Amino acid sequence: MSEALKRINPRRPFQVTAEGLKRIVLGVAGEAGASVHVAHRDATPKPLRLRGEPTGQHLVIAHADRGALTAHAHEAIAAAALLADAATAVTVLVFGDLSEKLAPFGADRVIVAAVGDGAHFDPDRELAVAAEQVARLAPRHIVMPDSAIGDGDLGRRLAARLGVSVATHVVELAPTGVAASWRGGAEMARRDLPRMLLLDPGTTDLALPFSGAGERVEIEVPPFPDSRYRDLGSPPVDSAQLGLEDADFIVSAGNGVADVPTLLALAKTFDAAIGASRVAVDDGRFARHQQVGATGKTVSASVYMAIGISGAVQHLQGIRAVRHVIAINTDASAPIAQRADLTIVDDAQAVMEQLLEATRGRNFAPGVTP
Amino acid sequence: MASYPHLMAPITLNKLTLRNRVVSTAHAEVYAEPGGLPGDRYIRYYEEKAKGGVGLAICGGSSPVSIDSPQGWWKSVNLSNDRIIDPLARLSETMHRHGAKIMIQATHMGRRNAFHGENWPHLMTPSGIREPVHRGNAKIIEIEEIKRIIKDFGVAARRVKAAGMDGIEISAAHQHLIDQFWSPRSNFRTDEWGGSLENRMRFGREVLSEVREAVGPDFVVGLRMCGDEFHEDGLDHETLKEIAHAMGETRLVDYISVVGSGADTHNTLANCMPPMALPPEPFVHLAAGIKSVVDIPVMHAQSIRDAGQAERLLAAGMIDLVGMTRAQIADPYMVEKIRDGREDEIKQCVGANYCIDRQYNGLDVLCVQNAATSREATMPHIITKSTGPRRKVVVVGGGPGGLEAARVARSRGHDVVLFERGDAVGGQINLAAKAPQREQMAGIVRWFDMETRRLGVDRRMGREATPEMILGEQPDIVVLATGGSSNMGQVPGWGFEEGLSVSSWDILSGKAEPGKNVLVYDVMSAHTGSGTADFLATRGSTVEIVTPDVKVADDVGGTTFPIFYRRLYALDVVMTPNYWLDRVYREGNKLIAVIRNEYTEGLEERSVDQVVIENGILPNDGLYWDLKERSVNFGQTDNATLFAAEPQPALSEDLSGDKFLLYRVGDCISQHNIHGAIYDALRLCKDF
Amino acid sequence: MTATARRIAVLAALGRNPVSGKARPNRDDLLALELARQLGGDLTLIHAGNPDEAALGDYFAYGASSLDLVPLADGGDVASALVTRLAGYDLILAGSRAEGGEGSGLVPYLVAETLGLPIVADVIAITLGDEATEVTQALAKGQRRRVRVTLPAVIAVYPKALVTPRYAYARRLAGRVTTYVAPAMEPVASPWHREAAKKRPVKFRAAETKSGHARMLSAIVAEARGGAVIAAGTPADKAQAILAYLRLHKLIDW
Amino acid sequence: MQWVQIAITIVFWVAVATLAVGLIRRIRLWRNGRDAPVDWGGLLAIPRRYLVDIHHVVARDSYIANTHMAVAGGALAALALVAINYGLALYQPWLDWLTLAAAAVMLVGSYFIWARRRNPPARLSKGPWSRLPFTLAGFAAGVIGLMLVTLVPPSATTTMLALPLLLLLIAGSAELALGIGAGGPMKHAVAGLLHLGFHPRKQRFTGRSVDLRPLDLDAGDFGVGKPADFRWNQLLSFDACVQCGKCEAACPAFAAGQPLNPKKLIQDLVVGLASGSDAKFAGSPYPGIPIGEHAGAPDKAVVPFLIEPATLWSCTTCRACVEECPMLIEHVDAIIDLRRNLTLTTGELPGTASETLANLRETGTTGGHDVAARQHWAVDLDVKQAQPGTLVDVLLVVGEGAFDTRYQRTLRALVKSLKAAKIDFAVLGDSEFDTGDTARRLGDEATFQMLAQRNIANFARFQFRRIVTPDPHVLNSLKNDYPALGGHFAVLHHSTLLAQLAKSGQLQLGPTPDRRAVTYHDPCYLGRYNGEIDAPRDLLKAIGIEVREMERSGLRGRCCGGGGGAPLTDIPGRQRIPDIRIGDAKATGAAIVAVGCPQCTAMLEGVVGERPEVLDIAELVAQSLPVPA
Repeated sequence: MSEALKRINPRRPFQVTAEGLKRIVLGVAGEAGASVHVAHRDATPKPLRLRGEPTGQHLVIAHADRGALTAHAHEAIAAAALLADAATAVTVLVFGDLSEKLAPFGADRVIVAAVGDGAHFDPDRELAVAAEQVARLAPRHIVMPDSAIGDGDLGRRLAARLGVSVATHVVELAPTGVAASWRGGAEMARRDLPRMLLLDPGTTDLALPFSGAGERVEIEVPPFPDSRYRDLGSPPVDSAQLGLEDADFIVSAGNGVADVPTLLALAKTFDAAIGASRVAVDDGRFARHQQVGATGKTVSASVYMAIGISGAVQHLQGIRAVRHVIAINTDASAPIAQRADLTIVDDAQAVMEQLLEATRGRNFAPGVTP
Repeated sequence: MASYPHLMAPITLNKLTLRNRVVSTAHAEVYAEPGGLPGDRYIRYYEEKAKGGVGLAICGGSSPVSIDSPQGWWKSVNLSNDRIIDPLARLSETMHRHGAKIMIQATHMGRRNAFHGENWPHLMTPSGIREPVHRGNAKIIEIEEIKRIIKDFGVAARRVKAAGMDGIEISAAHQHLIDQFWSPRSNFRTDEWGGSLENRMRFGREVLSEVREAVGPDFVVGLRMCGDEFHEDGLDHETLKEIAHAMGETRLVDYISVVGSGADTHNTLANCMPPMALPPEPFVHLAAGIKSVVDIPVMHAQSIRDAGQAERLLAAGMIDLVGMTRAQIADPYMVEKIRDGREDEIKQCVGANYCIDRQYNGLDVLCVQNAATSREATMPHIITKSTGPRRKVVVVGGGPGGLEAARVARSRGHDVVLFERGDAVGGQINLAAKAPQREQMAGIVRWFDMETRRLGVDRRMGREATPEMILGEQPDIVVLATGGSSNMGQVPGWGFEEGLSVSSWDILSGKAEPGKNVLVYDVMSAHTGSGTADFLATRGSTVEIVTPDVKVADDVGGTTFPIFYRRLYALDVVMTPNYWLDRVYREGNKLIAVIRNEYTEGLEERSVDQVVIENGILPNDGLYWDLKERSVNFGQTDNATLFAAEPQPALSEDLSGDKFLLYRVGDCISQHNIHGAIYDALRLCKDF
Repeated sequence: MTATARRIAVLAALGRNPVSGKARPNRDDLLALELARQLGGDLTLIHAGNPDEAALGDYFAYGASSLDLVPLADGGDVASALVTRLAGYDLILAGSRAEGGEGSGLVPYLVAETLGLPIVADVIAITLGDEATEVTQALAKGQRRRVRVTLPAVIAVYPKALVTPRYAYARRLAGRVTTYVAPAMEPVASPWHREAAKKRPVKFRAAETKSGHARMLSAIVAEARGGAVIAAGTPADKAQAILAYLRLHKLIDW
Repeated sequence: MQWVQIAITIVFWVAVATLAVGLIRRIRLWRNGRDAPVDWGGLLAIPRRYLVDIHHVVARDSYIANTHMAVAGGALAALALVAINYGLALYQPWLDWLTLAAAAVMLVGSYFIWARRRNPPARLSKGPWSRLPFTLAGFAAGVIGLMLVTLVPPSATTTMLALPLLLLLIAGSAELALGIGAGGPMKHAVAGLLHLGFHPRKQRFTGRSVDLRPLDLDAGDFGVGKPADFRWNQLLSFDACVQCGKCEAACPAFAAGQPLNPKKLIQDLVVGLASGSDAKFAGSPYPGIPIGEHAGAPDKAVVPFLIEPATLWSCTTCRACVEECPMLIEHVDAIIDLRRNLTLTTGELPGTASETLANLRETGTTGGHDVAARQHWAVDLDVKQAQPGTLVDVLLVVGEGAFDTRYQRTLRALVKSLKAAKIDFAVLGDSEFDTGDTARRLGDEATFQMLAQRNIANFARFQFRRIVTPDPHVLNSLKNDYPALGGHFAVLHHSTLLAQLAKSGQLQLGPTPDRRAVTYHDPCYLGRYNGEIDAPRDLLKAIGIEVREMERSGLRGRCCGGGGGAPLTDIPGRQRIPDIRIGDAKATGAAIVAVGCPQCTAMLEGVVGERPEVLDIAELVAQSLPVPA
């Protein structure tokens, strides 16, 4: 009897038009095409901002950390790109190794000054390079992130060396001028665009409708003769003492972590601060101040290892600024996997134990200089 | 103890000082009595928030100022008549007694309405364009009508002031008449009321002038407006900033309340009261954008549910007032608990949108997790200790009904034992939370879990309760809340016994692995069926969802079904309504599902790898039948007293020795929903 | 250590309490003062500004025994004024930022540049040696770095330096002000216009070009990065995959 | 036996001479101290102070009161009789009989002292104090024996007994006569009596005296840095200490294992006065600080040579030690004097104390708050703000608790009751500044005086009849500390006012709807400092609550740990003081601890784990107001 019934594939056959649209032709029968998942986002590449040969440029200077610039530095590039007209190029001078692409942030030329480890303190050498590039490129504006360390320091050195007009702690900028926060935030002071701008974090939206050209040049940097500074290295700090907001490496536990001691051991191995999802806090496994998310703490670590955390939207909001999210979860379709840069699908306990095993002897020992 | 200096700081609007920054923003309550008058229920609903510490409540979402903007559909407050003054005055007096301020929203809905019912008016809109969501067929508004409606606003404002209220909020959000004039989507006029932005703003500006004229300089006048309609042909953020700036410059308004998203399509409407699928405070950037161009305070609601979150937004200077409306529907005592450092005791809104989904069906607003909300006359938000004998209460089942029963009975001062066979409480909610973007359903459990632990309920987890175990506790009262199990045996042709089909629970619980090609048959058309289809498709299955209902997810409300649809369409799930599943049989390594058209009785087949069926649940009532005969009351709940919210007569029986009372709540009687189970438990146990 | 022989100058600005607005010693400069006090040596506190500010006296309570004052009109060039008085010091300390005025944090750099001295900023601890000083710098994420810098040098102290300024009223009564008459300087017109900070700053962004639907999605859809997913293999393999990822991105160095 | 009588006369005069020499030496030491007015009339008051004021304290322990009465009374009587009969060489047998009776009483007393010291409580010092029952008994036995020898007809036996009896008498007399000069235990008798005469707080014999002496800062008075900086009569008072350890037993910091023992502190100051080390101290050490590592001299800094700073910063200034001291020594004054010097000359304060003092200087609030935020709790209550030129009955000074959301609940409750009683009251709103009490207790007299002067000037702008405050620290500051700076106000604690209103019927109260058991914790600054222990209890009674008293209550209540800036200095101990207090509360079985102080509220609510609910009396009262129809 079943032979008499229509057996139907409910997906109708379609053709794909030249514009990439799905076209269903009524009256045409046949097998359905492969099911197409509609892409959520427009994937077409963005147009270049720069039109033709540039007549001038803005210079952005920043330090790279482990191959990448901070979001703060990205903002400085985006700001320079937004300030620039179609004939002004954005050149970025990067100290340290750089493995990320800066074109999406609006960089047209990237000069990578290989000074070795970007964390090495040798300001005279960097200042010499920066001053030389300024002399060579004659930028209209120099834009730098006014970060608490590194870029803010170099920026002030450069400003003092060049003797140019400068605005630091810039909180608002536009082609018409800048505003800086004065008197500890009680006042806003405005002026026209100075030659040099040191930007506070959060001044510039990174979503750009255009892209930079992103050409890359490496330059050699000679050592600076008789530097007055000597970097003696970084004594290790006990990250367990750090607040979550300050931590660079966070191991965070969710519902899927039953074995808290193993998690703590793992955190110690990576010298990581400990975070937790709301569920893990609610049932008393972790303290309220360890909660990460919209209702807890907002973190900006380099690494966030989310163990047994499914990743509710509230939680994801707390880790927006994290650079590398590594998820360990039994469910590959948990929302955290959408956000994570690396998702391990497995039982959290088993992976934690194996990680501990693989890192045995690597325990972090405060007091030893690496 | 965390502190919330910004959240708890007073603010002054015009001459009105609010005690804190927490606002209950205007929403349609659907509580007004015939004629659009606030009655006892309405006033008590707001009074509870006032007692709970809210700074400002704005009542009467979409209260019409004119007779031709019908209010019946939402049972909203009718400002078009002087009869409103006395009941509103009672409301004002009540709110002020508890230190809260009270305003009301006033509007003309224009095309955003249904013409049928009440006086069968011909709806009006600037250019006669039909509104899709409400099927609002409308005529082109004439200049005489424009002028009359402007006057109506003024008269209504006078009524509001006469009632002793603290202010009036004019709605230009959600595509009401003012923003129907603003929006190029609905205003194609070429006269002085259309065309340029200046002309399109004319109507709103004149309304504000008229209202200000009516109420004088010291009365608070607010404006609620959209921050971005998200329509290609609608108002975008930049234009709305221009409008906000212009409205601010009129010096006629004392604050602006910003709402993200248009509301005249099903898809955009779903954003307005962001359901749990959306991230927290998704549209606060729009409010912050508006704030950057005005110098009056800016209010913003939309998924601000937590004190820490609210404090962060205020501290960042993005907004000046936080609407935490659903948050206070879930817990009207939220502000007090924040103030007292009892944040963990707050019953937090999870964004299930039971409230608003009911409203869009023309039903009164109820909270999925708080059965006392809007039933303040009979149901307590704060459970007081019993003055009667201290009793031993045994509750079986740790789902929402059992948890509420345990919580309430314990709060009454009784010794409560809660049996739960699983390792965690939550019952069916735990399964509901498995569906993609439904994770926050678990938040409902979270509160009950913490409360029952905090209150000291003796929780026995991980063992199925037997009659012997229950009686071994020597209970005075036994409350069964054992829930139910998938109802798969109803149609033998589904082949459940033979393993030809699996239940939605099997999929969500992980008991059954998702198949490659899956037919989901959803009899109920509620959240579970679509959630299961989403769950499967997310895991890579090719899914068709079949339902005998008129549309997929037909029993899911207006702000939730679009969320399912966004995902189901994006995941290429085929929706096939109007078909019954007759039987399933095996053919080779495939399963063949035979479906039958509701209207033609025509049969079709689908060749798939897995058939998943959602057919609701059957009660787990084994324990009930075991205990019924032994109980003093033979397991009977007296409905007359239950419905009247009075104590069960059997509570006055002698319960010494082995004698006990037996009651049931929730799905173990017949399938209800979360609210139903909680309501059952509250109304029964509040008098223990 | 011959620290006692060192001449140390601390640059002191006038600060204000951020809540009450009351004038007080600049909090960051107090940290510099306390660090300097702990070093011992010959300590001079130098302030360029209005000599009539009573709150300057609180610097004495915080342990300065004397204050050299370089009179300067409001809005004058602080760095140039200070430089006139700063010759011959082994160590010049200052706070990171003044809380009372512009607070650009540039002054120590300008001083160092003008005097041709090295400068280290973000310093939380100092050890003095004969020819050089060793300082500990605060880096981001709670990290630390030790740097050796030749003397004389300028040091800008980090706002979270690990010292507590100590206020002792008796010392306030004992302090004395020396006014130094600086060479007259041409007043410079400031390019800045000051206003009370009422609104949060507006973000610099490109004109919106996204479609309405895209704007909606960007508000309501969580960011998807689509990183690698590893489902196959033993837990041990997966642990190695994590370590490999960390190594690749230089997040661990082992 | 003539020669025995003559020998007794010789012994007597030698002893008197020894005593005189010793006393002069001791007076020299006391005179190292700073000047203080010498109130010779005080000497006349000694008997009354001894018999009334001291007895009032000592009588709490009837055993020791009776014993001391027997020993000291017997000894004084015997000595007086000996002085008359033998000193003046009258040799009247009937006086011998009386002497014998007095000595017998003393001997019996000595026996009971010995009995008590067989198993001494930890608080008692050992060392020389342990020999005292024997030397005193020896003295008494010697007197008895010698009296008998003189009274019975002389015989060979009496002659043989006379010599050893005389030696006993000499030994006993030596204890009495050498005590003051050599710093032996009997020093207390002479110094104690003189201390009663020259007590630094003579007002305490006529009423309460808890005000602190303002320092003349402009004159360079920065408290006490070295023993010689104490006033001479303070130094004298330290010598009066009998090392009974009642203070130690009462001290909350000692109980919590913080490095403070008031007895040791007084003894250390004695050591400093007399130039020595604490090695011979025979009582309990400061918890965690070993004995024998500290020494002092009159002109050597007390801190850190004699006393560690942590000892001074452990004190909560609760005055439990002072309340318990049978010798009426003022431990807290000594601590404050020492703190003043540390704070004013070095600024070295532990914990967050420095930050708090900076906040006070810069914002006028301990928490660094915007003063305008102080009235935020009241915006929805329709509370009047004081206006210059408009008279109000009550000026409500709310204190620092107004910035704490928890405590605002108390304030709201209080306002509710005041309104129900139709009291005409107003708050200061954004012109209220901290009284400076915390600064003063932390030794920052400069900040205190600055704030006090500002407040006195501010109060002068308004017209009011009385000040009411729910904060006992505010109460104490305004009532007791401000008068010396020219601020004279009628100040009431809220419980006092509410109790008056309830009694007069102006405040109608129903029975409390909350039937749980209640205990009441006396805030130190309300009870011990200001004697108000009845009003809170009367109020609770008025709403139908029968207070379950804790082991220590009323004037002897145990501190919550919140006074004197102790939560700021936060000296670590074995446990926390509030935990001990909550332990007391739990022992009563109460489900609610009623309090009347924002500090107590915060400290007791800070106890983690299961504990009774902490509610201010104002909250309990407000719950009992009749519900308006």
